[in-house]
Amino acid sequence: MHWWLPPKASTFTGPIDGLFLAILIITGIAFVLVEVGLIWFVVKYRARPGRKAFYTHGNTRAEVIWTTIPAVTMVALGLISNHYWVQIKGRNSIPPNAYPIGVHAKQFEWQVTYPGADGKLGTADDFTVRNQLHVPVGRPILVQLSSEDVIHSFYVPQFRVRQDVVPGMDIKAWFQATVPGTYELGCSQLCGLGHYRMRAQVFVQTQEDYDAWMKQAAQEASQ
Amino acid sequence: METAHKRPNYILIWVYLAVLTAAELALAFELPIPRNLKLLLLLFLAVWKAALVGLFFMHLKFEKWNLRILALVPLPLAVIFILAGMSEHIW
Amino acid sequence: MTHAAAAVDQMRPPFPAERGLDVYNKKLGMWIFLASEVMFFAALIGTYIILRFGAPGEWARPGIVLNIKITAFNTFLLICSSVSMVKAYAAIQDGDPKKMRFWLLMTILGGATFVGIQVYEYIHLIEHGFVPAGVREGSELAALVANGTLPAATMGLYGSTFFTMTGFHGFHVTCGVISMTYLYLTKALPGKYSKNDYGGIETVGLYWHFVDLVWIILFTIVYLI
Amino acid sequence: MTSVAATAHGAHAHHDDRSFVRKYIFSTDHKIIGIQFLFVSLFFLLVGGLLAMQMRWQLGFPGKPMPGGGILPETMAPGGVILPEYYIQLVTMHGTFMIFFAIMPLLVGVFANFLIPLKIGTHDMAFPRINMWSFWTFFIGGLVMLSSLFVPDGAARAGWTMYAPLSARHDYSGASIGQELWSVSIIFVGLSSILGSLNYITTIINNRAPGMTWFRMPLSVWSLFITAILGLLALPVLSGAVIMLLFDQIIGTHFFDPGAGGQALLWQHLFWFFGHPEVYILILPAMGMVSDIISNGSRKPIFGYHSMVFAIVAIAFLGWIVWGHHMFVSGMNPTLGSSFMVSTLVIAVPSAVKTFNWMGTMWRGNLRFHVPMLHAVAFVAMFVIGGLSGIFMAATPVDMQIHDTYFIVAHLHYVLFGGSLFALFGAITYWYPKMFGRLMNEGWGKVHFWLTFIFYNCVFFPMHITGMAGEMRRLYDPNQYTFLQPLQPIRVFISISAFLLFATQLIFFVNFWWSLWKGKKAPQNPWEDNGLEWSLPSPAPHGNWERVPNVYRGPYEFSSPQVAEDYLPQYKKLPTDREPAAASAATH
Repeated sequence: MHWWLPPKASTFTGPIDGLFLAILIITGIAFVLVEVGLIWFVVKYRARPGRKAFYTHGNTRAEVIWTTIPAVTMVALGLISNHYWVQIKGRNSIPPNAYPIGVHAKQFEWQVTYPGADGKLGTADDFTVRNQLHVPVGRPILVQLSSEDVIHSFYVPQFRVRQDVVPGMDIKAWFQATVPGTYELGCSQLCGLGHYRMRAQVFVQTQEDYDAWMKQAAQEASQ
Repeated sequence: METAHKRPNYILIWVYLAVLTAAELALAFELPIPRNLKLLLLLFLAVWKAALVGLFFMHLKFEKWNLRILALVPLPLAVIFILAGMSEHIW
Repeated sequence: MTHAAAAVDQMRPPFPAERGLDVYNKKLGMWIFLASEVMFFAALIGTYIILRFGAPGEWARPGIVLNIKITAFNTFLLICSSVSMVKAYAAIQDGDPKKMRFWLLMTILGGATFVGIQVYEYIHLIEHGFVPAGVREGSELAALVANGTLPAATMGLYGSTFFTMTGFHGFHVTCGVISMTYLYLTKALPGKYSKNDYGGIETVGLYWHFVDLVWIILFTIVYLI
Repeated sequence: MTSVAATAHGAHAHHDDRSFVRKYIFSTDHKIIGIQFLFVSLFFLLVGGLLAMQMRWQLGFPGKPMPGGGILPETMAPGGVILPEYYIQLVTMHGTFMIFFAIMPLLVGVFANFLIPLKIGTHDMAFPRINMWSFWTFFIGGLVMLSSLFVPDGAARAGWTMYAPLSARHDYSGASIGQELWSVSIIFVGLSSILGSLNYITTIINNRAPGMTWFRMPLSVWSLFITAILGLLALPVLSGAVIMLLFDQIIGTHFFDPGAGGQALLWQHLFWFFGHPEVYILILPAMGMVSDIISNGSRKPIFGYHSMVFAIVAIAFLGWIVWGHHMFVSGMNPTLGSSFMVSTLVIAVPSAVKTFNWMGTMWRGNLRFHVPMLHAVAFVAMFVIGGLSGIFMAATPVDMQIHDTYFIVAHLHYVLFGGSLFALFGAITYWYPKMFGRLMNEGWGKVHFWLTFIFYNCVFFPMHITGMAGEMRRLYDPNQYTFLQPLQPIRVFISISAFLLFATQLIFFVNFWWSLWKGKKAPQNPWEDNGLEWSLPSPAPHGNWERVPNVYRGPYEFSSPQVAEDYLPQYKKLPTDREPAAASAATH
C-alpha cells in the first residue's frame, strides 16, 4: 500500500509531481496556519464569566495583507501551472517525431491500432489489437483517440496522462514512457454499466522488444 | 414642447420597426453582398430592433439605472457562454 | 423640466411603490423573471449558434425549408401586437379604460393569430417532411436532400434547433395570450383597472414585449441567416 | 393595488382563522413553506444517505450480500449482491438527491424562505402564492425522482452530471424511463428554484424594514440574496439543457448526438455553465449563516463586514467564468483551459478572505460553544480543507492526474458535507426555536456533533489518498485493477466509518423529532442574538409583526461598549439613536 502518487513512469511525472508537491507545501502551510489558529482561539478565548469580548469591526491593514498574499500566490501558481500545461496539452505540444498509435474506445473495450512497419497510421499494414497497448520506451507516443459510442477517458496513472475520448471529436494526446514494465490503462469517465471493467494492459518495452512483438502481432492479426 | 412629448410616439416606433424588418428581408434575399457582411448587418439590425423594443416599449429608456442594470446583467453572461462554446471549433 | 425627467414622471405609477428600488413588487418581479428568461433563451439560442458554428458542413440556405413570407407577416403581426399592448398601457395611464380594453383585445387577437399561424406552419413543415429529428424519409424534403439542394449532414441539427427554439417561443406566446385573456376577463372587463391601478397591464406588457423581442432575434438568426 | 404587506397586516390580527389545509399544506406563509421544505428535504437527505450506504457496502465488501439487501428486486441486487447496473444508479441518484433535493433546498428552500422576511423585517415574501408554488413544484419534482427508482428498467444511470451521449441514448445507458424521469424531475426543480429566487430577490430589494439599509443586512441575508441571483440566472440554463436532453431522449433530436452533427461537449458546457454557479449556490448560504453564528458565538462583531460582503459578490461573479475547470481533460480547447485555470485560482482569494475574517471574528472573543457554534467552527475547519484541496484540481497539469478520481470525491464532500451540511446542522439547531418554539437537546446535539466530526473525517480524508493513487470514481469494483487492489483495506475502513457516520445522523433525526414535542420551551431570544427575528415570540406568529420594527444599527453589535450586556439588537432603540426615515427613504 502506498501513500503517494503512483510510481513514476513517464516524462510528465517530473513537472506534475513537482507541482503537486509545491501545491501541497503551499496549502499545507495555509492548512496548519488556519487549523492551529482555530484550535488556539478555541482554547484561549473560550467564554469566561464576567468578561466581554474585544469590540472591533475589523482592521483594514490585516485584511489587505491577507487578501494580497493569497492573490499573489495564486497568480504565481497559475503562471507556473500554465507553463507546464502548455508543454503537456498545448496546441503545439506534441513532438513532431511522435510515434502514432490509434486508440478507439467503445463500450467496454479499448481497440488499439498500431501503425505497422511503416510507422504511419491509415496505411494497409495497420493492425488492431484489443485491450493491449504496447509502446516503445523513451519515445514520444502520439495517441489518436476516437470513440464509438459515449465519452470514455484514457488514463494511465503511472504516466500521469489522462484524456477524455469524446465521440465525434478526434483528440490527440501524447506521452513518453520512461520505465519498461506492465501498467494498466483504465477508463475514468463513467461510460455505462461495464465502466469498471473497461481496462487494458499497457506494456512499455524496449525498442527491440517492441519491434519483435509488433512483427509477431502483425502476423497474428493478418491470419 | 415639454408637456407634449410626455411619452414616446409609439406609432412612430412601430413604423420604425416595420421599416427595419423590411430592410432585413431585402438585405437577406435581394442584396448581392458577401455572406459575412450580410450576416453582420443582419445581426446589427436585429439588435437595433430589439433595442427599440426594450428602450421604448419596455420603457427602459425611462427607468432608473439600477433597474436597467438588472435587465442587462444576463447579457454578458450569455455572450461569455456563446463565445466559449464557439471557441471549441477554432483552435 | 427636461424631456427625460418628464418622461420618468410619466412612467412612475401613481400607486404606492414598496421601499427599495421605487418600483412596485409586481413589476420588479417581472423584470427579475425576464432576466431568468433571458438565460433560458440564451441556452437555447446559444446551443443553436454553437451547433451551427461547429456543424459538419453547410447549413440549409434560408427560404428552402421555411416559408419566409408567412413568417415575415407573423413578425409584423407580433410587432403590431406589441404596439397595441403599449397603446393599452398608455390608455389606462390616461384613465381611459374603454380604449385600454380595445387595445388589449387587439393584442390578444394578434398574439392568438401569431400562434395560429405558427401551428399552421408547423403542420405544413411536418407534412413536407421537416421534423425535429431532421428530414422524414420518403418525404418531399428527403428528395431535396437526395438531389443535393439540402445538405444531408446538418438537417438533423436544423430540425432539432428550429423546433426547439420556435416551439418554446410559441409556448411563451401562448402563455402570454392566456394570461392576457385572464386579465381581460377578470380585471379589465369588470373595470378593475384605473388611472391609479394598472400594475397588471404594465407587468403583462413587459412580458409581452420581451416575447416580441425574442422573436425579433429568432426571426433574424433562424429565418434570415 | 393592494400591497402584500398591507394584506398581511390586516389578516393576521390576533387569532389565526385559516383552515388546516391553508395553514399547513397549501400555505402561503413563508415560515410554513420553509418548514415544509425542511421536512421534505431532510427526508431526501436520508434517502441520499441510504443510497450512499449501499455504495459503500459494495466498495468495502464487493460481491458479498448486503445485510437487508434481500428486499431489493432481482434487477437491482439478486440475493442482496449489488449489480453493476444498480451500482451506477446508486452513484447517480445519490448525487442527484443530495445536490438537488437535499443540500440545495435545505440551504435555499428552508433558510431563504424562513430567514429572509424575518431578518429584513417584513410580513411575508413579496409573492406568497408564487412561494407556495415554488415548494409544490419542488415536491412534484422530488416525487418524480423518487418514483424513478422503482420503474422496471431502473433509475437514471449516467452520473448526476448526465454526460451526453450516455444519458441521451437508451441503447448506451440501458435505461429509458429512468433517464426521462430524471430530466422531467430536474425541469420541475429548475422551475421551483426560479420561482423561489424571483421571490427572494424582490423581497430583499423592496420589502426591508425602515432603517434596514443594504449594509445593515446580516451576512446570511446577503449570501441568500446573491445565491438567489445565481439561482435565477443559472437554473434556466439547466432547464434549457435538460429540455434539450429530454428531446434527444424522446423525440429524436440530435443536440448531443455526435452521429448527426450534435456535440457531446456542448452538454458539458451547458451543464457546467449552470453547474459552477450551482456549486456556489450550495456553499454561499452556508457561509452566510456560519458568519451569523460565529459572530454570535464569539460575542464579537463580524470581522470586516464589508469585505465579507464583497467576497460573496466576488465569488458569485467569478463563479460564472470558471465552469471550464470541470472540463480540463474533456478535450476542450486547451487555451480556454488556461484562462479557466487562472479564474479558478483567483476564486481562492475571496474564499481566503472569508476564512481569515471568521478567524478574526473569533480572535479575542468570548467564545460560547453552543451546538450551532461547534458546527460553525467545524465548518470553517473543514471548508478550509475542501478549499485547499480544490487548488490541486485548479492547477491544470495536476488535474490530469487527479481528475475523476477519489481525490475529487474527497474534495467535494469536504465542501458539501464538511461545509454545507455542518453549517446546516448548526443553522437548524440555531433557528429551530424560532421555527417550533422549542430548543433541540443540547447534550445529544453535542454527541451528534463530535461523532459526526470524527467519523466524517474518517470517511472522507482517506479518499484523498486513494485518489492520489489513481482510484477512479464510479467504479463498481476497483479490484478489477491490480494497482487498486492494495487499497482495499482503506476502502473497508472508509466503508465502516461511513456506516458509523450514517448511524450517527440518526441521533440528529431522533433529536429533531423528539424535540418537536418534548424539547425545552424556547425563550424569545435563546442565543442572545441581535437579529430582528429574535424580537418575535418563539415560534414566530403568522404575519410576523403587528408593526414592523425599526432598525437602528448593523446586525453584529456584540460586546458594544454602549450597553451593559454583551449584545445589542438591531431593533433596540438607544437614547442616542435617531428614528430611520419613513417608508421609501432608501432610494431617495
